[in-house]
Amino acid sequence: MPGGQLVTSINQRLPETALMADAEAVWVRPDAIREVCALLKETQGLEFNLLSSVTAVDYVEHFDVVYRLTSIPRNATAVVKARVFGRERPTLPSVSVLWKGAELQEREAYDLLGVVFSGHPNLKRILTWEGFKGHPLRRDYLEPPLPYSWPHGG
Amino acid sequence: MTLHTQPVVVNIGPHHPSTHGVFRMRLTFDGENIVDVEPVVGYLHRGTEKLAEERHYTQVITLTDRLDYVASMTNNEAYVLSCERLVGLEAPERGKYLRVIAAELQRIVSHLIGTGFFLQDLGAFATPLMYCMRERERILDLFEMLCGARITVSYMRIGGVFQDAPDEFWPALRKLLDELPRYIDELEGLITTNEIVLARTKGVSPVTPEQAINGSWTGPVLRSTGVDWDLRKAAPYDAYDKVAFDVVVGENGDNYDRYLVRIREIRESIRIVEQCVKQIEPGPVRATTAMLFKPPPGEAYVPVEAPKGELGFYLVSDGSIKPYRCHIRAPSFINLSLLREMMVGWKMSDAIVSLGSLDFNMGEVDR
Amino acid sequence: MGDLLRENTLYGNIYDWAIGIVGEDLAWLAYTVAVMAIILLVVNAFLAMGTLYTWAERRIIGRFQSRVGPNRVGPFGLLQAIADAVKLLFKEDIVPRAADRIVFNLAPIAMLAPSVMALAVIPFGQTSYLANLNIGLLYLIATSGIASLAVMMAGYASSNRYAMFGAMRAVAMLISYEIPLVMVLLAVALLAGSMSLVDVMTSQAIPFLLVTPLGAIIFFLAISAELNRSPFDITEAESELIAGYLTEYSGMKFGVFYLAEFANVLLAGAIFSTLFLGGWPWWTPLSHVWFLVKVMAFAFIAIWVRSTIPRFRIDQIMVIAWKVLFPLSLVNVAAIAIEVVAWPERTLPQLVIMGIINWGITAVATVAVTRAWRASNGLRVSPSARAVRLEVG
Amino acid sequence: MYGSGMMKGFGVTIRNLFRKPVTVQYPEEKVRQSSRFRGQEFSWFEDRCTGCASCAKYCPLGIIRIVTSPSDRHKQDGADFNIDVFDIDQARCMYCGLCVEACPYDALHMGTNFEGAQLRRQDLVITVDVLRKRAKHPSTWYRPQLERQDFDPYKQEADMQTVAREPYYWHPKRPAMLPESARKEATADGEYK
Repeated sequence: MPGGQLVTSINQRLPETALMADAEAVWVRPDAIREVCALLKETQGLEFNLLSSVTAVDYVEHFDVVYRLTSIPRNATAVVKARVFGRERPTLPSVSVLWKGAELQEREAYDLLGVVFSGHPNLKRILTWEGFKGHPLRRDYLEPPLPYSWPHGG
Repeated sequence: MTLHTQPVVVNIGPHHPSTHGVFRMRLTFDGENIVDVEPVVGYLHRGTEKLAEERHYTQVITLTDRLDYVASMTNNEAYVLSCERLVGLEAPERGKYLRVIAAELQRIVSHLIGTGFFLQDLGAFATPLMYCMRERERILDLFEMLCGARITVSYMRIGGVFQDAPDEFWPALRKLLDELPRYIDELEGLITTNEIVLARTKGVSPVTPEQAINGSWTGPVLRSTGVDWDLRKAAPYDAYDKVAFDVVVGENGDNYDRYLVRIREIRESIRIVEQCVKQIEPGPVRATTAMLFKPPPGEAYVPVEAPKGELGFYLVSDGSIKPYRCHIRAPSFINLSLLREMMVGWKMSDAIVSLGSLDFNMGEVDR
Repeated sequence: MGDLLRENTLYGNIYDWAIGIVGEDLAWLAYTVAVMAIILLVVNAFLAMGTLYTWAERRIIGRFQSRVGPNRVGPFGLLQAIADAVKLLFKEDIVPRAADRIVFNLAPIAMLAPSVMALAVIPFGQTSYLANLNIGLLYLIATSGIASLAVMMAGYASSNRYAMFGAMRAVAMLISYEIPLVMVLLAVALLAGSMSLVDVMTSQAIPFLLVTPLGAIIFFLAISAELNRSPFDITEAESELIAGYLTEYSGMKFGVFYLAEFANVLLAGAIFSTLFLGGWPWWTPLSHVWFLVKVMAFAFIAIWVRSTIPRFRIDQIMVIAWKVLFPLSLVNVAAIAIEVVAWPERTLPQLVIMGIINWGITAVATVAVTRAWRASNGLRVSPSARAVRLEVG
Repeated sequence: MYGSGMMKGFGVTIRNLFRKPVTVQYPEEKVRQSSRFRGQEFSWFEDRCTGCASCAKYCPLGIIRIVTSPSDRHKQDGADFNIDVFDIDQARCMYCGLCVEACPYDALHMGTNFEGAQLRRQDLVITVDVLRKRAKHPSTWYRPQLERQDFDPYKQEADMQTVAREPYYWHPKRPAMLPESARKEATADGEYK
């Protein structure tokens, strides 16, 4: 579904939530992401009932959290993005109350990119181990040096 | 004296015969009944997404082989489709058909493995598994003819497939297509109407369509609940819009339906390959691209119907020769989100079987 | 004193040889030596058969699964079992720190002992038995009861949760299946008019398999459960409990468990052929071979079952024991009791009549109980995935 | 019902009991791979290699190490190098074949062998000497010209003239591999023949 169309349908019901759009995606206010998702999921005529994926992209000065929604009855997709700022604890609400499928993916985004999803029932590291320092998929992540040198032919 | 009972916590995994890799579940038992379940993953995390950021677009293809290592062809396909979308490139017709043939054969392989290990989890002493493996080997032989490798295929390239099929491929494929249905019949004779299989799987761990969609399930497990959703129909890619096939849909979403959907999908895949063999025409298999693929800034995501579900690579390009961000929407990983719904209240044996019926792959879960 | 031994030529020869060495005055010593030698012979022959059987099972299962099976050590891989034993002997003997050491070490012995003890009453061939015990069937039941204790010991002492799960399952299952098993033995004892296994065998004018098929089926299922064989192998279900009560065992202790399990299959085959297949009363010199053939047939069927069907769940196993096999065995006992009163001589024509009646009872009872069970379980068979045809775009 | 489904299963297994097993007893008998098989040992034709290191650049793992030095040969063309080091670290190689795909002069080919186990990891590094001495059984992977010739790597050895897309010409006008004397002559004349 084109971003412009999404902007109008979102702003109709939640004014001044959708900020901008391009051909595919719509950017919304991060603190309203749960309302937007609920709107897209439940409104007649939109019905984006399948949360295909949740992920985040690190653009150094901000993070784009990308929600990819699919409507099974209408066979349409929508891309909703939320731009969160800050390197310490970029926070936005979790959508795991709407979709159980978001739980693991939000944990993954938190683990690898350090985006905090407030309201998530069990937000802890998932792919890396407990006690891992840093978030490896951030652009400024530096791998700590190996305590040993990699052997030639090893 | 009073007797106290308390729930028992058992770690199934990370090294356990039926967790298909290094998957770990913390199961809380009340006797034999499951009270709580928590999946713990990450033991096979190799940082594929990070590695992809450090490699050329073409080099990432070799990484995708290692995600779902029983379905490398589909991984390749999903990745190159996203790359092609970045530049608006399209593969030539013959390349598209070869991709479909490879991907459907791969789907048969993956479903055979899934079925075999499902029965292994049920306690059949490796016999169905061995029969499945036997047929799988024949398909892997075909892959070896196509691309010189059996599992880590790296067959597809941005703009098509890397090379046309050799001459000996087509007779071998013909022979396989003639013989495979008979073997599938035999496998079904061993399993489908077996009373013990029915008693163990029918009505066990049912998932409703609403639950399945809410849990972001995709692929055969979603279809087994009765939702008619197949990306090959919904958003046709490659040559899927030119072949006729049925979307196999289950009814109850229980373990038995998940098995049955897979077996029926094998038959549909054979049908698709048959049609491709008929329709394919000589021609180029690969669009000319520069060896060093350099897309303009932008992003692309093309989901494909992998054997485990919707697989897609979300590629963000900044105009350089390496992807800026490569997120993998891994179906096996996301299909794990309903473990609690599937397992709580059932017995330990059922939990193992449900896990087998999900047919996940740790290479893809942990990436 | 040696008269009992002289019934069998081989045993008599051993006794005579012993007497020749120590003299008639020390006949008691000769008797002791001879009996020891005979026991040594029988037990070792039995365990050697057990090891050979592990090879046979692996080879045959391999062929069932369109593989080859072990064929590297020795001709056709025959020495594989020995190679395995040597490997197990050389392995480190690991005892978990939290384990109950004494019980942990006793469990393998308690597992192997009953199967060796049961050998005493099995008639392998004409006059080839160690003891013609007049309560042979009772003795069998008593010894087989020890095995479930051994499983519990192993599971408890390992202090491992998988092992404990396996042990609890095993105890529940073994005790449940003991009841139909004993019921069937009761029916057989009624039919033969004796509890001595030798008498049971000699009284089979036609094999009891044909006279009481229901009993044979129940016995086969129950003994499969007692043996932890598929489809009742929940005790050490390797896809669920890793190895059940065996999880913490390694080295030769594991080997003893393993050996006991496979030896038990042979023992079960021996009991089955004694009770139902008419044993040996054919041409006497070949009676041992004939007996062995029957045991092998039983073992082959056990292997076939193991390679074909998956296992039941614990509650289903309990349902089968209590709701299916138990009522069926009651029916069996009642029918045979009435028949024995009606035709007390048990001559060939009488046995034929009994057999005809029992076949009818078997068919009716099986259908009735299966139906009742299915109705109570809501188990319906209809492959339900449907194909939705969509138009081609 | 009443075990009929199970009976069907018993039928299936008993039928398989009398079938020939599919197992191939590996060390005694070997399955023949397809000629495209991406094998372990690499076939490398030194005379075709210019030392451009495209393969090293394309290796996703960076396990190819190439060191070159200017040579006296073909000075007029200005581009023939001695290959001093050509290390392929097989211990980390995943046989994806991208190096072969990248080679612009068809000098590097995948091999056909798969039995290269070594006791030490250091021994898994293929050095330039090993590459030089090895019998050349190149796989036809990404080499359609070999497939067109019906090249069977399990029976034949490849020579450097037929292995490539086009026969070896350093210069379009001049056939390669001139004998030493002829080469000198050619350089003296300043003209190629």
